[in-house]
Amino acid sequence: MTRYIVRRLLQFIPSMILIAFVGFVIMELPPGDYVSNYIRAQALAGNQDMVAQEAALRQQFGLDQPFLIRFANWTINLIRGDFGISLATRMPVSEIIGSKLGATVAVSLCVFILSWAIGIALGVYSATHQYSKTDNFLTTISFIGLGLPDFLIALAFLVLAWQLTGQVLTGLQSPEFIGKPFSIPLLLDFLKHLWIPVTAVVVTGMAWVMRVMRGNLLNELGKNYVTALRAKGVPERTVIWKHAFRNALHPLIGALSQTLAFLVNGFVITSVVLDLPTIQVTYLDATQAQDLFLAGTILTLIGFLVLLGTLVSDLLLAWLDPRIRFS
Amino acid sequence: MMKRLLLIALLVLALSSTVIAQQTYNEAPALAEKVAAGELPPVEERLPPEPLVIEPVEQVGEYGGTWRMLDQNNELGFTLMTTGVEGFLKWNRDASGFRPNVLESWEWNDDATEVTVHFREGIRWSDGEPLTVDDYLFWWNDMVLDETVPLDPASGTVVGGELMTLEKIDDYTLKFTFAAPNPLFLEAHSRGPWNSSQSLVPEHYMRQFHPRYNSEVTDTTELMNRYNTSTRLHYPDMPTIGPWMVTNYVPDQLATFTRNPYYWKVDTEGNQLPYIDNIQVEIASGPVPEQVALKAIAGELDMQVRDVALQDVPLILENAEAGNYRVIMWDRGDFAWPWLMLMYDLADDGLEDLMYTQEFRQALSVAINRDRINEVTALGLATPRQFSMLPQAEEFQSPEGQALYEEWANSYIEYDPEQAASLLDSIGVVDTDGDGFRERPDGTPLELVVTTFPDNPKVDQTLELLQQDWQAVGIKTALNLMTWDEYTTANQAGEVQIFAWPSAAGWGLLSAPTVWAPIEGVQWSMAGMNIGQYYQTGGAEGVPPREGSMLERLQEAYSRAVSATTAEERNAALLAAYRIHIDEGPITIGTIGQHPSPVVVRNNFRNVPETGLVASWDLGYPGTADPEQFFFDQE
Amino acid sequence: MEILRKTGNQTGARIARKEDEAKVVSVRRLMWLRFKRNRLAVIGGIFLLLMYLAAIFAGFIAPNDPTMVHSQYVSMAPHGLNFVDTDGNFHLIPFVYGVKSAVDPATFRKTFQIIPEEKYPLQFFVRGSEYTILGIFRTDIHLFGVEEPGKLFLFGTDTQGRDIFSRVWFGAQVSLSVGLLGVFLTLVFGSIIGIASGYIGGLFDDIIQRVIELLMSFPQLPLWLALAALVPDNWPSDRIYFAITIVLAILSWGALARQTRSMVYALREADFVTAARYSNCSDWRIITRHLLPNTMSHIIVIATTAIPGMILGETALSFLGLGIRSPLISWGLLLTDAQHIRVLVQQPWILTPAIFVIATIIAFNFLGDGLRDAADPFAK
Amino acid sequence: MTNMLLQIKDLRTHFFTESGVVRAVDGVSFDIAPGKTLGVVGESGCGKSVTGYSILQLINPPGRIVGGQILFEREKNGRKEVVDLLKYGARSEDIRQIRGNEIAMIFQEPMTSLDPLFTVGDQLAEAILVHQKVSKRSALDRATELLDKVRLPQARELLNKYPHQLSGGMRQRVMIAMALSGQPKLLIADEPTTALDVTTEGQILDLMQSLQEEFGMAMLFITHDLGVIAEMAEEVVVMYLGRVVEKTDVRTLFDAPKHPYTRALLESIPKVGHKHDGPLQTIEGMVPSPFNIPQGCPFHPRCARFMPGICDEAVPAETPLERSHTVRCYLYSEQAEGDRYGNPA
Repeated sequence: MTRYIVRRLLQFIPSMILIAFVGFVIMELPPGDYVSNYIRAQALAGNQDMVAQEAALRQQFGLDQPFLIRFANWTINLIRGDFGISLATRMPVSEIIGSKLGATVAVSLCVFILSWAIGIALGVYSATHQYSKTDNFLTTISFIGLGLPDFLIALAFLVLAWQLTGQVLTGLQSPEFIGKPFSIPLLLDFLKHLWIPVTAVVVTGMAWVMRVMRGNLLNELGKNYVTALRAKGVPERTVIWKHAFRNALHPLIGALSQTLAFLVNGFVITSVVLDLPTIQVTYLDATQAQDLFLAGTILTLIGFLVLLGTLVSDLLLAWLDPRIRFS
Repeated sequence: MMKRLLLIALLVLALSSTVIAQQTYNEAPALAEKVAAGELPPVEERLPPEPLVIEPVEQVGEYGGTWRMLDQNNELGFTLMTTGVEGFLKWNRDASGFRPNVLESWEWNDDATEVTVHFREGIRWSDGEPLTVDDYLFWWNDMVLDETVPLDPASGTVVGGELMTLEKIDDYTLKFTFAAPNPLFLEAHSRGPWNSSQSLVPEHYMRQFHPRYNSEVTDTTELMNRYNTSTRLHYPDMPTIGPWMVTNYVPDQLATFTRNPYYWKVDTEGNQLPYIDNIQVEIASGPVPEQVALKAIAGELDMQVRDVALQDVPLILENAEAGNYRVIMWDRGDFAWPWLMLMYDLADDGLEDLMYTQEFRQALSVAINRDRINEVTALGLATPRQFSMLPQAEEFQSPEGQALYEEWANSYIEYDPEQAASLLDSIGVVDTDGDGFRERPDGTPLELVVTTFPDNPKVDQTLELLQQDWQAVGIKTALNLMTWDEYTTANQAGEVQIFAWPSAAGWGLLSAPTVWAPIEGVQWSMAGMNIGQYYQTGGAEGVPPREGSMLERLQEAYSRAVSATTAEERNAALLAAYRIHIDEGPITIGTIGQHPSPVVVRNNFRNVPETGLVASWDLGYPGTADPEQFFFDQE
Repeated sequence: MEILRKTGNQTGARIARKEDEAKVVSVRRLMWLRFKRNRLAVIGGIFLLLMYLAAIFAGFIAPNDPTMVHSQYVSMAPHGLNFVDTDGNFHLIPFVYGVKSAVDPATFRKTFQIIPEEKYPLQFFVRGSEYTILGIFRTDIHLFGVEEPGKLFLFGTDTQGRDIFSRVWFGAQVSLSVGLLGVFLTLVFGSIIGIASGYIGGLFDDIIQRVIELLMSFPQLPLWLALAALVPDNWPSDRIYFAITIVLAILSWGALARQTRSMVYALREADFVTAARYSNCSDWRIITRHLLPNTMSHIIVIATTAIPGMILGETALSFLGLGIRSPLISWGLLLTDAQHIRVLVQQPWILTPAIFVIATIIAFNFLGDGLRDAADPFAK
Repeated sequence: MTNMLLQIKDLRTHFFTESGVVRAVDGVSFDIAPGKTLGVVGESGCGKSVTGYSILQLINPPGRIVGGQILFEREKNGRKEVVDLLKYGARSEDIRQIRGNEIAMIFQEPMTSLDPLFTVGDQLAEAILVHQKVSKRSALDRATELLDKVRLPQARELLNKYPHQLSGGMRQRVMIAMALSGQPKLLIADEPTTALDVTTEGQILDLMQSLQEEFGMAMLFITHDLGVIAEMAEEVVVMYLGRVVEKTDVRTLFDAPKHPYTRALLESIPKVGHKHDGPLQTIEGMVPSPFNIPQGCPFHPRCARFMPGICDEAVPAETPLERSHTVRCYLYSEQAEGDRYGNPA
């Protein structure tokens, strides 16, 4: 087993280099680079001296080197654990990603746990009460949830919260708490901000989980073994949760590979709209500003998480399903 | 006798009061506590012997409060405009001219090739170290002149192709020598948060990052990060001479500032400035104006100068009472947003001919429905106007200057498609093949391509309207977007016909004169980079303007204006130059300008002047409005 | 009876199956019957049909030119049809009032006031701005409108004074077809590659599988963003449109290719393919004549369920300013205004296009659900 | 009738689909004596399986038992009592305790009747543990015994195997073992051998017979295969479109079938040892749509002895012939039962 995991992990390396390469190429393709964008902004603001610094700046960032050399240098440093610097803030990429990871994971985890927990619970309920009024209601809700872009919900919540409380709940913390050590008021303040993005994304995420859960569970509940279990006198609760539910988990676990990546890069637009200090926004800004190393690292990280997610979901499926384990 | 006695008595009284004022200064309670605790020297020792006295806008303020504002990104540009505009000189609050700042006084020689400047004695960095000319010399000698440091000489320091030379007279006296007259050097070197504001770096601090002084340092990255305006505020340990200093910086989220205990300015009652204790800057990501609007209406901003969208003004004003703030309409100080730069060095000769034809340019200008652009893109709050300098500029302050300004700003802006059509007819630009669009005089098709940078929605909207307007008079018009690099290359290759420069501002000779005369080979040079390059290099590079053309005369007029050593001479030369724009106009086309720039100010946030010009960062607002004397009226 | 299968009772299913065999009906007809029984799917289908028709005839339905700027009527609230005038008189033919605009001097907000004396009755088949249908027929007849200088803005105007109602229908042209075209590209790519990969097998199959794996290990949205950022700003709008469509399609063909491949694997051993091979059919013929039709129903289901993702993708990209750009109109572009707080607070009617986006997505989901159920035997 | 283990009276199970009501079981009555085997035979879709499922109330929506009684004689606290199983809710604790304990059931498709995620041992033990308060360990011991009983070799190892590792026959044996775990009074076998090959089928049938003797349980054997009926059953019920058309002992069924449908069924099977001239006989026509059951005798459109004006008017009543032999056909009685749905006229 360990050998299998190690082998799979080793297989990641070429894939990740390839992902990083493609990521770099994509950022390399548009005309201009970070420096020309930066210079333009400076010129438009009137900083004429900065315009004269263009070549010097490019040299400072190593952008004057050919693409392949730049990529090779970056890859070698990456393997050494040095992700390079962000061109925009001149800070080490690792530091930036590190500083974002906490908030990102906090939001994503809440979103993930809630949307899966609620989605699964409602999906199971819906499937076990098929065609009931509640089922119809939940089905309708889930369809609407699937159709609503989460950023619209987030915006609506934001404005609603302002109209009701007079507070603007952008970001994840009130400014007075940013960068402060942990305390109870800080946690409360955090939670006060957290609900908007979490609810907005959960509404749509949950809908998907619920649809999948309901569909699969219905499918499973129609299978012979369920009738056989009932005929055996197994209590309904056990039939559903121990047997049918576990069988119905397959596609959800299969989706884990994307889910892990979603944790760091889902709900981009919601993050932008709500100004969340998450890695999503960093990635978007970095892509648009052609902040090469920052965007490249995040893309590679996401690719890694997708690969990792695939591995995890494969392992989980094998653990769950003897048919896979023994084949 | 009585009279004389009275006079003496008054004199004594006046003297003694100044003496008292000089000796006792007040300071913020927080600082007083530190002094009492022995953590800080007393305020008299921290202030220069003769601190700069700042006249409050409304009244003498009180200490305290945290100023909450929003900045657009990690470069903290808005913040630097608030805390970091401390150059040699400073613009007057209404931008009418300059006043002493770090420099207490200066003397020019007669032909304006030498200036001796006197630093204000006793200014200290925020860590208590004294500011001397050595700090400035460090920048010049160890950064600009050091080959290992990737830094080019600032504008104004190279005259006639030669670097200026510096001579240290004493710790507070410095002599600049130029190869040719450079009468506006000090002013030009005092614009915005850059120039001398940027050049005055704390040598004692910077040395540790310089390879020459610290053998452990191998490259200049750290040094440059502390020098560059866009990263300077990321370092709380870096001393400053500004009113506030960074205390904390959390990327993408927050920067906090606290008062500089060694700030070297006082109010008229001897209170050490600044009044406000702290500044709290939230760093936005994504669409900043939205966050500004939201925070503003929720009353969570104390004073926000930039990124208040004009379109949001109704929303912000309607919530002013509930949010307990007011909106002061400053001026963006733009002459056009966007500005239509006609290019006169084109690969397409036929089109170049047309560009040089005044009737063609007039037709283009009068075909534009500026009122509609104003309604749609600026709530009707901007001013439809021709390309012309701003009315606040010094040269317009005389009666003849004002008259000229009025004439210039209003020339060829009346929307008149019929006149445009007849102008075009008169020069043979007519529709010969009946496709609804006019052809060139030689019968070949005419299509104008208007280029601009991406991601400026207001410009895009304007250009779509412009396209409709021009097509309506039969000029086929296409819109095009280019990145900075593409634009630069295309401009030099003569492939940009008309460029729509986003919000443009300029200020006579001081700020971007190349917008009114093609004198520099830069991207924002009117008429095209090559023509500007030709002038800048003295004919060595670039393309000359057509002989005897208005462009050539503009270049000549500019030469006269820069070499003028007195203000009268200079203003007269400028007005003469502008006259060319009227007589031969329009040479470069304006749309709508002077957009109001809403400033959201909390009701108890006082001493904010009623005017300010925020478009060009050269003007340094709100730093120019002396934010150190802003205060919270605690009631 | 088919419903029984869905309910899954084994007995019921068995009854149903025997029934199916007993009735001599084609599989296609059976699917249709089964689909017809899903009321939501039928409603969704009809709704979408209407939307697509409306998109095709956008010029006819829209009373105004969608790009026409009415600078006097910037950000005007919906200005509806009236049956009863200010004096309480009833009019059989609805009419709109003339409107004059002013600026509130205190807040600079545009205010609009109806002019009771000016009434413009609704007219049908009126002449207005010129438009083409499907780029072929050029005409200036509009379904309805009012006489100049009256203005009919059913959904109000946007921040630039353009008629939102008209823009919705023109936006539908882009948004709805992006989904369709994107899915079409996905299908063409995915099914051809999938079928070829499954049918040819060997090294070719291996390489394709690795490529797909790599493609699928890219996160969707970041890659969309990155690719969309690649589309040059100065491209003409039709090219941008195709570029965005390709960007949307580029990531989704992998999954489809995999699914078709595995189906082809199963079918490859099926008797009729073997038979075809023995009768010396060319590979191409086997693929197009035998494999493709047999995987078709499955492919259609996948396609239908993929369309809403594409439409949302277009919306997201345009919302971020990376998608469709003016002067093209798309729903995503119309929604970019939605990120303005002022719109949410003061001009909510500008959000009307969101309703169409949501309704369309829901309709597609309904339809996809129904199709999936109908094509059940292939869905496993 | 005295001392019957199970009496089904006028059972009606309908499916309420969007396109109409399917009367899958419509007024079925029959009895099973303790220790005896009753075979239920009929074409697919005749409602025989639904009858079996209805006994344990394993009908899922949109199906519902709408009427009738299922009287079951059970021993409670040492006293015999007769209960109506339909009085218990489908999810009630009472019916749960009967399922798998007093009445067990095995199914047509052994391949899918086991949860693929659990080992054979787990699933067997589960069956034991839901009814008996024993430790998991002793449940597993008991499971081993049961596997021995169904003649599965190496029972210990088998406990750790997953269903997908077993053949169809082995799985059906596991299912039987599971059914036996509660020593049921009645085993409902729903086409238990249909999915198996002929050799395995024979083995399983043998096994079931010997186990029936050993455990002394009654069996409700549902099948479409008259050959199997001949081998297994003592009494036989023939169903067509949700109704019992003929009810008799197995001997009479083969020797003297009365109902035209029964006869047709018998003619459609090849008989071993008999020589056939010409093709096998098939029943003409198709089973009508369950949504559209013909008026009168439901079989009349396919009946070789269709009497117009009689057979298509009303449902014939159940007519007792000799001994326990009953039939629903106008050939034997003119008595009608009611309208075409069997409601009293």
